[in-house]
Amino acid sequence: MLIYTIRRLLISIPTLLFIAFVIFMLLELAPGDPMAQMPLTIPPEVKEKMRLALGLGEPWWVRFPLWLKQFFIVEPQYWIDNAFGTNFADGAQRIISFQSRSPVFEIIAERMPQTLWVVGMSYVVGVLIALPIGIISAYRQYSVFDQAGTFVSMIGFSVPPFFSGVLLIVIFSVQLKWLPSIYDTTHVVSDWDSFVFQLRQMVMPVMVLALQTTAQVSRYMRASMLDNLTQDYVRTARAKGMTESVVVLKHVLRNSMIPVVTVIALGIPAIFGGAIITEQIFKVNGLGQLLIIALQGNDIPMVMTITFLLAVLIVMMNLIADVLYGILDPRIRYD
Amino acid sequence: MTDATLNAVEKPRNQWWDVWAQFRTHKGAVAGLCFLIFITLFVTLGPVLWDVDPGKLNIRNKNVRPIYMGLFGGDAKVAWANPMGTDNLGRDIMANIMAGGRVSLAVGWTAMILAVFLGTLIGVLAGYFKRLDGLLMRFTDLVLALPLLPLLLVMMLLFRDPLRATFGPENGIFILIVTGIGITSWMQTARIVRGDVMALKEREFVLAARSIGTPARRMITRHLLPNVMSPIMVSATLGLATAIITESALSFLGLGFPSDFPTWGKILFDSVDRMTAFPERVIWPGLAISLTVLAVNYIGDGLRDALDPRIRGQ
Amino acid sequence: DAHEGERGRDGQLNIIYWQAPSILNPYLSGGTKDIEASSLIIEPLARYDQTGAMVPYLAEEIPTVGNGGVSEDLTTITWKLKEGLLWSDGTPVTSADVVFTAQYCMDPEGGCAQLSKFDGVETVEALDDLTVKVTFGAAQPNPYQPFMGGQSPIIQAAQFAECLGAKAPECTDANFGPIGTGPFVVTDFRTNDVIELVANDNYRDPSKPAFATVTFKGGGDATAAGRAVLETGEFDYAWNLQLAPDVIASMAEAGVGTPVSAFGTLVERLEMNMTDPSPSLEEGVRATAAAPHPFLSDEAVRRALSMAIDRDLLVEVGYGQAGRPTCNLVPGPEIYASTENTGCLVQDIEGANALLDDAGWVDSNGDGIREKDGVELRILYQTSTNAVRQDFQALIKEWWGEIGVETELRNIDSSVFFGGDPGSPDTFQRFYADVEMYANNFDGTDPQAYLGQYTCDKAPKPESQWQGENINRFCDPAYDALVAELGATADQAERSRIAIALNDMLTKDTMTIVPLVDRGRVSAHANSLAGVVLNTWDSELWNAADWYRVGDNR
Amino acid sequence: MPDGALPVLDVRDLKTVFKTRSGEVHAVNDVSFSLRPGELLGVVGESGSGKSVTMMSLLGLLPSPPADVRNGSVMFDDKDLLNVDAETLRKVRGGKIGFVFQDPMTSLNPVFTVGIQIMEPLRKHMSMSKKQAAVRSQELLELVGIPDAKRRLDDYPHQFSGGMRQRVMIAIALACDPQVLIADEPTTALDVTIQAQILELMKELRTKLGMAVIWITHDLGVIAGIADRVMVMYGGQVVEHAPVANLFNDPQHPYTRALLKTIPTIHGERAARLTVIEGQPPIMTAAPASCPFRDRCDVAFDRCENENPQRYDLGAGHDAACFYNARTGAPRDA
Amino acid sequence: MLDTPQTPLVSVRDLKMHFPIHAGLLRRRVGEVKAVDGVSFDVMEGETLGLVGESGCGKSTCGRAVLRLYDITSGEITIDGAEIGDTSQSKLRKMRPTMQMVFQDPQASLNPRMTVEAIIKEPLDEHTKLSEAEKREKVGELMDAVGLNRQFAKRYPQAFSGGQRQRIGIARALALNPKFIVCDEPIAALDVSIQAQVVNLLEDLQEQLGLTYLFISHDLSMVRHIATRVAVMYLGKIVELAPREELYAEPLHPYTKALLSAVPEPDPSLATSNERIVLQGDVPSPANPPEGCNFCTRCPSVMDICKTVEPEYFEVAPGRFTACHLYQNTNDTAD
Ligand SMILES: Nc1ncnc2c1ncn2[C@@H]1O[C@H](COP(=O)(O)OP(=O)(O)OP(=O)(O)O)[C@@H](O)[C@H]1O
Ligand SMILES: Nc1ncnc2c1ncn2[C@@H]1O[C@H](COP(=O)(O)OP(=O)(O)OP(=O)(O)O)[C@@H](O)[C@H]1O
Ligand SMILES: [Mg+2]
Ligand SMILES: [Mg+2]
Ligand code: NI
Repeated sequence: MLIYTIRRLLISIPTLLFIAFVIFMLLELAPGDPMAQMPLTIPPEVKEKMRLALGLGEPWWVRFPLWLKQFFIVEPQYWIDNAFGTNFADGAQRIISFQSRSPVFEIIAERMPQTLWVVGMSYVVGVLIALPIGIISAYRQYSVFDQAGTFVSMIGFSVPPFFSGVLLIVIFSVQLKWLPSIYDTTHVVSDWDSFVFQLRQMVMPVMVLALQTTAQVSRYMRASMLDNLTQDYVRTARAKGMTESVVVLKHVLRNSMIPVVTVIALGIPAIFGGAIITEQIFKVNGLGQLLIIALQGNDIPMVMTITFLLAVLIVMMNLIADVLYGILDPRIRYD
Repeated sequence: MTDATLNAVEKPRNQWWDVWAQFRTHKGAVAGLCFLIFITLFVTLGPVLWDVDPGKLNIRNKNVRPIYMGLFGGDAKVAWANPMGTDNLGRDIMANIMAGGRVSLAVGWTAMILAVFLGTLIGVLAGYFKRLDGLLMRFTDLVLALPLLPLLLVMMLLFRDPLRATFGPENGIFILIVTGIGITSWMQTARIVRGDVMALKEREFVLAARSIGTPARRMITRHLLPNVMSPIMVSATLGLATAIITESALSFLGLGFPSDFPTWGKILFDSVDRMTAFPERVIWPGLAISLTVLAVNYIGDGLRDALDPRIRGQ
Repeated sequence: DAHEGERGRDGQLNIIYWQAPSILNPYLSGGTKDIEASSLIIEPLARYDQTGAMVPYLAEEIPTVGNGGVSEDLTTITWKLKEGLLWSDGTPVTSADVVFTAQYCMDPEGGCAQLSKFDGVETVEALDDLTVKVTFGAAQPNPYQPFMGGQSPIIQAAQFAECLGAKAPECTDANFGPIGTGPFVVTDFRTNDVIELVANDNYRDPSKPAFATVTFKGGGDATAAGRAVLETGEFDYAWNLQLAPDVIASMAEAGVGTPVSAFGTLVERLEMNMTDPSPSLEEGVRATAAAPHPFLSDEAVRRALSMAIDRDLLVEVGYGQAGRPTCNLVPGPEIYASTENTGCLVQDIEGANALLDDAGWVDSNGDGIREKDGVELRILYQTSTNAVRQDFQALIKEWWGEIGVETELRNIDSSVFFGGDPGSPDTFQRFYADVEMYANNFDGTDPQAYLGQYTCDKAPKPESQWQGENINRFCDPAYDALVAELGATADQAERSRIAIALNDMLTKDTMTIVPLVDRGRVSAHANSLAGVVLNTWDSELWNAADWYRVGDNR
Repeated sequence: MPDGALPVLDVRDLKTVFKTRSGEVHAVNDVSFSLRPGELLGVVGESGSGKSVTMMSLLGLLPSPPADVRNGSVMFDDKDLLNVDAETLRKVRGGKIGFVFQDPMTSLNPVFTVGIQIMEPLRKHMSMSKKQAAVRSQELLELVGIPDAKRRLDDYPHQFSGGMRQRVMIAIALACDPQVLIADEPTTALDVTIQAQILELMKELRTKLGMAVIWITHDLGVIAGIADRVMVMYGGQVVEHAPVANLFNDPQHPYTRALLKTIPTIHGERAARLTVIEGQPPIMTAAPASCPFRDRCDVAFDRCENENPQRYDLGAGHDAACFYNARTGAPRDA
Repeated sequence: MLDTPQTPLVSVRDLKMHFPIHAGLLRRRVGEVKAVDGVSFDVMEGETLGLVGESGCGKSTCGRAVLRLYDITSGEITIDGAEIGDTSQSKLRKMRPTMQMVFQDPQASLNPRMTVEAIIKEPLDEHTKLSEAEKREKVGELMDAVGLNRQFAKRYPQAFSGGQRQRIGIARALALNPKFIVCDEPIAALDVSIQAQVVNLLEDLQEQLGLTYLFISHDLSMVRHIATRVAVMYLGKIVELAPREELYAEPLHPYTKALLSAVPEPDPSLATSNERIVLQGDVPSPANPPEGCNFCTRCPSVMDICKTVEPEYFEVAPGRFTACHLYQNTNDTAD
């Protein structure tokens, strides 16, 4: 298993480098210019100067290796320096955002808390809701619960978040005034009240995002449970005199979770990148919003870094999903 | 065995007929199919009966409410000429929903067909030819990791003018969006098909075909493809739904069709601002999207059951 | 006034900008959001007020020829700082800081976004601790460019000393938290997200600001920002609500906040392409002066297109109280506005049809489209992606249809459209379309540079990497001569006359530029927030120090 | 085996129907039999004859829907298992009646170790502590002849070969010292050599533990070696039932006779040509109103078309459901 | 029939089929499953050679390798005078008509999406230039030959019973008038009462068409019925090959003896009297076969030499081959 993991990691290095290259070339070919946000009143000569100041004068075969070096060497050095007070980096140039002129990684680090709170929590909540729905739907296949669950999860899947989000805001913020419509990213949870506030501001974005997760994961869970409920070992468990709860929640569930866990792992990158619209609507200003603003502003280093990190996440989650499969399913042994 | 007429070959028991028989027993799927047919007729034949130009402005007749708001003694501004009302520039909403639906459904279908085609092709090749497997699967990983937005921007830049020149402005952008959605959503299908093909390859009937001397091409078309139909069908229905939703998300991000080219997603998006004052404007497109997706998913469910010989056999 | 009292008495102020500031150093970013956010912290020597008049901030008074601050030959301007000014870190503000500011922006490697403010500046020198003299290379009829207005505030020499030239972008701490003289001090800056500020202890007026803390939130869209101020009351001030008037009106019905509007120089206009953008032409000729436009070069066509437009309706649909129909490129300040130019305000479809008929553009083949010598009136009409602009496109397409002109619409993502990427065919400068629509304005109150954009040499062309502000490639030697004359004239009345003449040459005389709407700015503030004076000539937050809380909604 | 001993298990008129979309499938029709303490009852019949369904109906192991146990009684321990509450039934399953299924590859849960799966019924039915259960499961594994039992408790099913998995299944079934063991084709999926191992093991265990066993198979050879009595099923019914020697030496039902003839042997005369039973087994879409074997029967006559024969007692614990009396060579009286 | 001098139709010499096992960081080939490891035999024209052995001993692999459905590791295969051991797959395609196969699982070996007619017609499509009508006629004849009702030509395989399905498979194999058919456990998945039908059919066809069979089975009693000679395989090797009567009457190799004694006897009197040889343990893994004689781990009469030296496969008596040290010695001394 360890060797398998290492091998996969080794293979993923060229894959990731290639992905980095493709992303870079995509951004290179894409129209747009970091100066786009500048007012029209700034004369072209000045814009040209600013462009040069951003390093855009260099050709791509200089900038791409530079980015690679900054990403893989300089940034870790800074990280080590920060942690241990060493000085490996020695003032080397970090990856700097065109828009804010600050190190991309610091901005990303700044965005992590709200991303994790909202996006991460929504995933957890979504999965936690989805699992029981999936289990019950499968166990009582074609029951009213199953039908209703299917219906609701499909509606959840099909309503675009730019609509459901605004709908929630209109109902809960504008009409009822229960919940804030704008997420406060600076809020610090220090006591019960601030925790309650955090919960209140999280409810709506988490719900909008969780709806999508729930819809998909519960479908998978249901299908997987249905597959396993008809297996022979279920009959064996019953013949051993196990109670229904043991049969379903121990024997069947454990087997059904194997594919679902990997589906859940594979869904994580998608939710990080896919929360853009929801973040925008609730002003959560997490990674998704960072990416879209960077895209709109043609902030190439930022877009490059975030998309590459997402790619790393995707590749890693693929690997984790496979390894998890191996761990959960004793029949599978990678060597 | 009755041997009444020995030489008359029995009428073929078409398996699609079996599939249909099984499909019919799934109530949700039948309802879904009915709705899908209805909505397709609505958007295709509808404009023939309701020949109002969706782009026709009538600014003096703006913000007409749907007809039902006037029926029950309300004093809302209604007009029989605009049964679903008009928007803030006086365009007829019903005509727009029809026109938008045509685009949305067309985008959904074509993007889905493209994605399913690509996914099947790559999945079958990767699953059947061991040599191509590693390469194609890495390629799939790569595309999975690509960000959709910059990709679409690049495509817009590189291909918009040539496409516009060849196909006209609307078809050009249609092709672009459909291709964009299509080439970024085939990966799941490819993986499933690959897995299934690899499993099928081990099945004895494939070996049997090999012992007969069937070449690879016919092996794929005759033996493998028909047997991966059911996962393909299921990803197709999911793909149709996702494509419709993706198109609406693209509208949100400003990457969609030109402004005078309505789609359900765009109508919905444009109306969100006036949601409280004119709820009908979000309800119509929202309902159209949701019900279509729902219908398609139910059809997918039904098809999955119907195409599964284990279930169908009973 | 009931709002006197000690500093910080009114607690918390919440401001929302739907574009999030990414940096607080206006010299490194020209973005309005960044400039306005930084105006809470750093200040220029003087600002424009809501009428466009200059008011001293850090300066003792506005230097003029009259008070001797500006030399007779218009080559120097001498500023005097107020006495006893302190930076928020407690150190005194001196003329050295002003000199440093100039040095910082004028460094050739720094990529300063406000470099044009220092155009023609020869030297900036400190005469004493509080006096700064700016010397220009040539007579400068408008010497109030450097250190004036939100784009050109004074930064602290001590803080930015290490950040000159190429190092400028790397000084993240300074760029994210400049030390300033303004009413507030940054405590936490999150790029593209939120800024937390507290009142500046060293602010020059001990009773200001009234608010102890400020949260400046960015991001989202105009609807959400409007909703947060006008409907839910979560925020006190929302910037630039680019929304349809009926949407704003329905939000305002909630009674929590009030929309406010004011007019500046921003004009939504149609630019007529004087060159041929046809893709059939080879690159290098396409959309350059070498290929005149097949039909837009005919003045009658341009005029007819303008006549067909109902500007009142455009305003009603798109801007409501925040817009007014205009035929002028320079709608203000008053002294520069061409009051005679009102001919376009009334829609005249028949007149337009007649004009085209007379000019020989007739629909001879019965397809509904006019043509002449085989050239059909088919227009590709592009603009950036934006709901109101798309409504405009739809309306105008309709009207042009009525005069036998067929229109194809195209909208382009604004980051691309305004992106200036020489490689992109979609920029407004490349102008690979027949007509395009956008809005532009000028900084401050003087239109000289703005009108100077339409000289022949400023046309974007391949040789100049498609850079240049003369978007529609208008070229008239008489115009160029008049622009030169304006540059050499100091007398206000004479300047006004010339500017109006230039404006008319571009608009009513040639219809090269077809102005549509003089766009005001709509912002909104909570009913409990008082002291807001909407200013379109400078940062909207120019007088945030004077804002205070009324009513019980604290 | 004393004939008069009270049966441990007594099944009367069991009838099980599956409701499918294309109508009802009458899988088990009025099956009656009893099992005496310590005896081994063999059940044979071709695929689809209702062997498994009968046994699973006893313990309510069929998924319902589609299965529906229509009527009959299953007396065990003075209780009718068809009419007891879920809790009692649960205690009987695994506790007093053990079950071994046909396919050892799929009948064990792949994600739990063998130890956990053996310990489960011990802890449930015998309320053992973890430790006791572990000790007992080790004993059980040793009992069924798995070497190195202690270590193998922590192995997963896939780490065992097919034969060993079947031993594990047997160990699980034996865990709580059941009075009855039902083995549903426990060796069909195995090789002959492994089958021989399991059969040896079974004989040994039976002498050691003295429980009653129902052994389902379609291999007459297996039955011949181990059974005391044999029940032949066809079309969801018991067609013949006899002590093992009687059945092989004096088969009464035409189906049994045909079955015995079709099987080639490795000893004795090699037949030039195999005897076949022409035709197909019946599809039981309705309760049988005629003899299910009539279409394939070589002695069928009119009555077989119109009436379903009851089980005629032929003495010495032998009965057969046929209107044709093989001993006399003539039809029975109506 | 046995007395007439016979020519081998199929001759296999030292056939090896090793499946590679890949492992390690770089997926190096670390070993092989020696599924078939040096097998030699002849199949005479018109005879049926039975191939028996336990599950996993390489019977199917052997059968498939002989028809070159696998790319074999080494060895020579001559069928009807043509050496096909190293012929390319594309050339082999032309030779396929002489050699055909009937598969174990009649359900799995028929494509569920093709009609019976299409299935039987497929070889005709691939190898003949007949017109549609001729092909249909030929399909009809084949269906008659295997006892299927022509009426059912347009049905799908699911609509048939197991025995009928196996007939379809046989009809497909017969379509191109082959000389040699490998029957890979054609009756294993069938009910006892149906098995006899299929075996009788195979025998009839052999008589009518002069076919040659390699009949793979683990049912020793059925092999006794159908085969003229029998080969016993254990762990990739043939341990004994002998004419049917001799083998069953007097097995030589200890494995053959054990195998025969394990066959249950459907006669209670014999069943109880017969002393069984019960082999202990399981078949070792073909990836890691024991040193010396493959059978030494389970052999009741194992000797020291068995654990080190691999016994040679040789002719003990005319027509009787075995690979066992027990006979090697006697043979050596007798020499
Ligand atoms: N879930 C089910 N739904 C419908 N019919 C069923 C179901 N399970 C079994 N049957 C039917 O019940 C009948 C008896 O099946 P059963 O499994 O008892 O046969 P068996 O004698 O055990 O055969 P085998 O030797 O193949 O195990 C068959 O005709 C089968 O088709
Ligand atoms: N494609 C393959 N790759 C790797 N190993 C294989 C492959 N095919 C077969 N084997 C291995 O080769 C050995 C022999 O397999 P084979 O299928 O020939 O056995 P068999 O005698 O036909 O068994 P059965 O009676 O179960 O059909 C087995 O250990 C099997 O695991
Ligand atoms: Mg069974
Ligand atoms: Mg095999
Ligand atoms: Ni999916």
